Amino acid sequence: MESMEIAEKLQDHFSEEVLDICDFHGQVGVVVKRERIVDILRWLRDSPEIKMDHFMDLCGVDNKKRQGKNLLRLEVVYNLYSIPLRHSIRIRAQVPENDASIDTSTDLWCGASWHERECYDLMGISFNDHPNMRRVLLPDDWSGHPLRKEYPLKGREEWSGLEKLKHKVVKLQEFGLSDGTLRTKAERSQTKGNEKS
Amino acid sequence: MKIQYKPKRNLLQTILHSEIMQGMAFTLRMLFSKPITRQYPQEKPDIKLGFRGQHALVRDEETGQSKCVACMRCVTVCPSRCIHIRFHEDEDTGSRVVDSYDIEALRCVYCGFCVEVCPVNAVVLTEMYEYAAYDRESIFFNQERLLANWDAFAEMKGAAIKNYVNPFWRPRGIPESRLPAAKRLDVPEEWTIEGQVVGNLVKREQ
Amino acid sequence: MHVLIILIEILVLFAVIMLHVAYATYFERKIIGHMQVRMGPMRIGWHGLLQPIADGIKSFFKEDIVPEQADVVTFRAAPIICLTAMLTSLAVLPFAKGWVLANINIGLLFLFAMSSLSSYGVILAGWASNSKYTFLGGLRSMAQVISYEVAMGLSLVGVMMLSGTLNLTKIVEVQGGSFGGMYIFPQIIAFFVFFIAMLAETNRVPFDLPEAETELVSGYATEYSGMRYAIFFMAEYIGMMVMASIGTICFLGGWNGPFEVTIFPPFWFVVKVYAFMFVFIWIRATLPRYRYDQLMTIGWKLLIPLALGNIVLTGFIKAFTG
Amino acid sequence: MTRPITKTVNVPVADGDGERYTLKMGPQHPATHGVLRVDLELDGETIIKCSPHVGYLHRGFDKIAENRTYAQSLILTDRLDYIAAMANNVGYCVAVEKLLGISVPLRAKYIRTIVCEMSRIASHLLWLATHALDIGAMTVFLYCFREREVLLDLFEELCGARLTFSYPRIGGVRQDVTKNFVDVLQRFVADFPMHIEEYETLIDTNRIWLKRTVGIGVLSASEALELGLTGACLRGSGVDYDIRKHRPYDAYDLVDFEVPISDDGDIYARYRCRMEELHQSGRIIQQCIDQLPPGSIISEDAPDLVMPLHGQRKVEAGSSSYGTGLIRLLEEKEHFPVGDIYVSTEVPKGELGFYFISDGSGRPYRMHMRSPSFIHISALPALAEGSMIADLIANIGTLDVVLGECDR
Repeated sequence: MESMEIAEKLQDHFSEEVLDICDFHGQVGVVVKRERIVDILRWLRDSPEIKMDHFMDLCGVDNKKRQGKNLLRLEVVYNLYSIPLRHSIRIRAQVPENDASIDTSTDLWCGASWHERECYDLMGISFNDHPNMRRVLLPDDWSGHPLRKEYPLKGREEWSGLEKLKHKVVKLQEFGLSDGTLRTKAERSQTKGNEKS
Repeated sequence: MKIQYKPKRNLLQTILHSEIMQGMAFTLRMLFSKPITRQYPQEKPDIKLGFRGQHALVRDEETGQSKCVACMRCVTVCPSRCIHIRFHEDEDTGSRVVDSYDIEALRCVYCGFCVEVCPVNAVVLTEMYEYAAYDRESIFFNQERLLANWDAFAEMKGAAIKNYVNPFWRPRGIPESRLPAAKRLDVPEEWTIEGQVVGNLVKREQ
Repeated sequence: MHVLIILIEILVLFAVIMLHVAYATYFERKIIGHMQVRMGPMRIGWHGLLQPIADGIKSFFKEDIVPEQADVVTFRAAPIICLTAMLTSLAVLPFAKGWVLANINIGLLFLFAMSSLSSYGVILAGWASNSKYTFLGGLRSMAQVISYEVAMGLSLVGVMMLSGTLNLTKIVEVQGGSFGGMYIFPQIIAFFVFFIAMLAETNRVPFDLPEAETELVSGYATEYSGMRYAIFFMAEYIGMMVMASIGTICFLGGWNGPFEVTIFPPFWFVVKVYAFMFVFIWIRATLPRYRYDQLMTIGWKLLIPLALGNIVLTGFIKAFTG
Repeated sequence: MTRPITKTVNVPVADGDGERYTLKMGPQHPATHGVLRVDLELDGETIIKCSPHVGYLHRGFDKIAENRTYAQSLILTDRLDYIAAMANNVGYCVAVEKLLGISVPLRAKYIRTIVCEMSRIASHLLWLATHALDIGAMTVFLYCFREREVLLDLFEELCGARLTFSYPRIGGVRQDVTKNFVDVLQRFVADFPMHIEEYETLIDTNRIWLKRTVGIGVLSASEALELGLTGACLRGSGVDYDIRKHRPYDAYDLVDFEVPISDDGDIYARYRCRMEELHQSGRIIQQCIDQLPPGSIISEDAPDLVMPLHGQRKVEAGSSSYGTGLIRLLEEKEHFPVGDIYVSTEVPKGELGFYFISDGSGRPYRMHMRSPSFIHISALPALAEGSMIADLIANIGTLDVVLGECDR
C-alpha cells in the first residue's frame, strides 16, 4: 500500500489526533498529538492491511529553530515498516516543552526500550510507564540533554570528575609517572591565548 | 533461501571423532604452510600511492617555498578543524601572503579532504607513516616542519618525485574539465576516463 | 654421602625440568604459531630461541602485585603449593631403567595424590585473590579435578590389573613383554578415557575452563602478576609433562623402543613425552571450548561408565586367558 | 502477543536459597568486544539477571553532525562501525543523496556495491574470528585475519586508508577503481569459497562447536522482530528481511543474489546465515566486476566539499570564502530542499538507518542514526538470562555488536 493511503486511513481512523500529513521524496510523515500515540501505533501494527511489524527507529527532535504549523517544541518521530507488505510510514508525535513526556511504546515492541531511553537521555523527553527510564549513553549524573538546541556544542562546563582526576595526576607526579600537564579548559584557552584569534 | 545444514554424523563417525580428526588434519597441514607474518621493522609494508600518512607542504621547486595561496579552503573543509592559517594581504599586489600554516596532527583524522580541495596542490598527505613521538610538540606541524616533511618524503621517493601525482590531487576517473588548472596533471592512462576498467560483460557488448 | 648424591640428583633433575618447561612454552608458541600461519616468537635469538629465557627474566623482575583485599598469606602461598606438588611428583617418574629418584611401590598412587594436591593451589589462589573471576575459576577447577580424577584413576585400573603392580618401573618392565610392548593395544578404551581426563586435569583446551580467557579473563590467575604468575605457568607445564609421562609409562611402554639408544637411555621416553605434548598443543590449536556443565556431563556420564566397563572387560579377559 | 522486556527466568535453584551475587563483566573484558559492561546477577554460573550498560564510547555524533556540513559528517560514519566503515560511508551517502535529490552515476553505484560487499566480507570475517575465539577456537581467528588482510590492502589501494576510509562522496565515489584492484579482488573472490571451507572444516560440524551453539540463545521470529533485531540475527530467526532486497539501493537491484534464512533462531542458525552471506557477497562482487559499466564516478550536481551548494563543484583557485562569508552561506536556508527523510541500508551488522531533517541550510537540522548494535545489545538480556556465563559470551558474539556504532 502506498504510504499516502495509510496516512489517509490513519486520518479517517484518528481524525481527532492527526494534525497534518506531509510528503517528502515519497516518504510520508503524519504529525499527530501525543495523547493517543500508543493507540495509533497499536492500530498500525495490528490492522491486517497495514501490519507495521518492524519498529525501525524512534528519535526525538527539538523544533526550537524549525518553522512549521502544528509543531510544538519537541517531537518524537517513529519510523515503522511492514516486512510482509513492504510499506513504511513515519509518525511525528508533538510534545510540549513544559510537559515533555509521552506514553511508552515498549508494550508494543520491547525493542523500543533503548530507543526511548536514548531519546530521554539526549533530548529530555520522558516516556510514561517505561520500565527502566534511565540514561543510557551518558553517565547517570549528567545534567542537561545535549541534543536540545540550547545546549552548546562543547558542553556547558568541565566534567565534574576533573578535579578528582587532577588530584590523581598530582599524586602520580610524586612517583614520577606524569608530568602533570592535565589542564582545564579555561587554563588551556589561557595558554593558547592569541592562537585562537 | 533456506539454509542447508550438513547431515548429522552417524554412530561410527561419533566414535571415530571423524570431524575432529578432519580439523586436526587441517591444522597439521597448515603447520607446514608458509606463514603470512611480516616482520615489520625489517620488512616494510608496501605502501600504495595515495596513502594518507604524514602531512606535508609541497616545496615549490622554483621558489623553494610552499605553494599555498591562503585560499582557506582546507581550513574550511577540515572536519576536525586542525588546520590553522594566518595570512596578510600584500599591499602592492593584493595577493595573500601566508604568515603561518599549522596542522595539529593529533587532532587530524586523516580524511584527506584538505588535499582534495586544495586548488594548487600545496598540502599533501604523504606515504610516510612512522612519525610517532614522545611529546605533543613534535607532532604539531608548523610551516617549516611541513616543508621538511616534504623534503623527507622527496628523499624517500628519489627521482620519482618529479612526476609524483597523488590520487587526491588528480582523482582517478574524473574528467579534467572538472578540475582546477593546477590539478590537471599528467597521469597514467589508467586514471583517465578513457582508460578506466570496465566489466567483461560490458566489454563484450561494445 | 648418600644424601648428598640424592641432593645432587634432585638439583640436576630440577634444572633439566625447568629448562624443559621453558622450552615447552617455546615449543607450544612455535607450533601454534605455525599452525595459525604466523611465526611465533622471532625476535630474541635465532628464531626467538632465547625468548623463554627473556620471559623468565622479565617475569622475575616484574612487580609482584597483591590485591588490597586479598588474603595475603594464602595468596602468596598458592602458586608455591602448585609448583611444589608438581615438582614432587617428578620424583617417582622413571625416565629410563634405574633413572628414578624414588623407586617406591605405590608410584601411581603417589602421582595421583600429588596432582590432586596441586589443584589445592589453584583453588586457594581463586579464593585468596578476593576477586569474582578468580573465585569462579577456582570453583571450576575444583569441580573439574574432582570429577576427572575419578575417571582417570579408573582408567588406569586396567593397567594395574594387567601389570599387577603400582610401581612405575615395574609397569614399564612388565609392559615390555605384552603385545606390541605397549598397553595401548589391549587398553584402547582406557587410553581414550585417560587421554581426555588428562586434558581436563591439566586444564588444556577443550577443557581449559578454569582459565577460560574469554569468559573469566584468566580464571584463577587473574589477579597474579610477575613471578607468581610465572610459577602458575611453570606448574601447568610441569603438570603437562607429568601427565604425558604417566601416559607414556602406562600406555606407551615407557623407555622401551624399537631399538636401544645406549648413549642416552631415556631417548624413547623423551620422544614419547614430546609426542604427547605435541598432541596437547595440536588440540589446543584446533578445538573450541566446552561449557562447564557439558564438561561435567562428559566426565560423569561418559568417561566414568566407559572406564568402569573397561575394568570389567579387562577382568573377564584376564580371568579367561589367565 | 506482547511480552515483557525480559523473558521469564526459569533457573533451577537447587534448594531455593542459592546465594546470588553480582559480577560486573566489563568494560575491560576480553570477550565484550570493546567497552561493553554487563552487570550479571549470578547463582553459581547461571545468569539470573543481566543488564548491559553502554555509553563508554559516546562521542555525540548526532550533535556534532548538526554543526558540520553534510560532506564533513561523512568522516563520523567511519567511526561508527569501524569494522565495516565502508558500508557506513555508503549508507550515509545514500541517505544524503536521497535527501538532496541527487542521482548517482551507474558506475559509482556498482563501485559502491563492490566496496559494500567487501566490507561485509571483512566484517563477517572479523565476526567469525572473534566469535570462534570467544568459544575457544583460536585458530579460526588467525585464518580469518589472513583473508581480511587482503581486503584491507585493497581498500588501501583504493582510498589510501585501511580503517577509516571516507571513500564514497555525496553523489558518487572518490576514486575510480584500478586494474590491479579489480584483478586482485577477482582472484580473492575466486579463492574465497575455498577459504570458507577451511573455516568450516574447523568448526562447522565440530561436536564441541555444535554443543556450544545449537539450541543456545533461541529467538522465535516474533520475538526477534519485537526486539528490533535486524540483519543476520533476524534472518536467523526466519524473518525474510534484507534491505538490499526490500528497498534496493545502489546496484543491488541489478545483481542476482539470495538472502539466507533459517528457522531455528539459535546461535548456530545465525552462524550459518552469516557464512552463507559470505558466499553471496562473493557472488555479488563477481557480478559487479563483470557488469562494471564505463562512465563518470561522481554526479554532476554533487555538492562541493567546501561549499555544499548545488551544482558548484567547480573549483576556482584563490576564491576565498572563509570566515563569515561561508558561515552566512551555510546559515542561509535556500540551498537544499526542506523536509525529513529516513533511509536505511543493510550494513553487515543489520539495518543502519539515517534520519535527516533539513531546514534548507548547509547543515542538517537534525541527524539521527539508528545503529543496529545499539538495538542488538538491548536484546542481550532476552538471549542470555537463564543461561550460563559461557553462553553469555557466545550470545554477545552472535549478536555481532561493535561498540563504536552502539555508542555513537
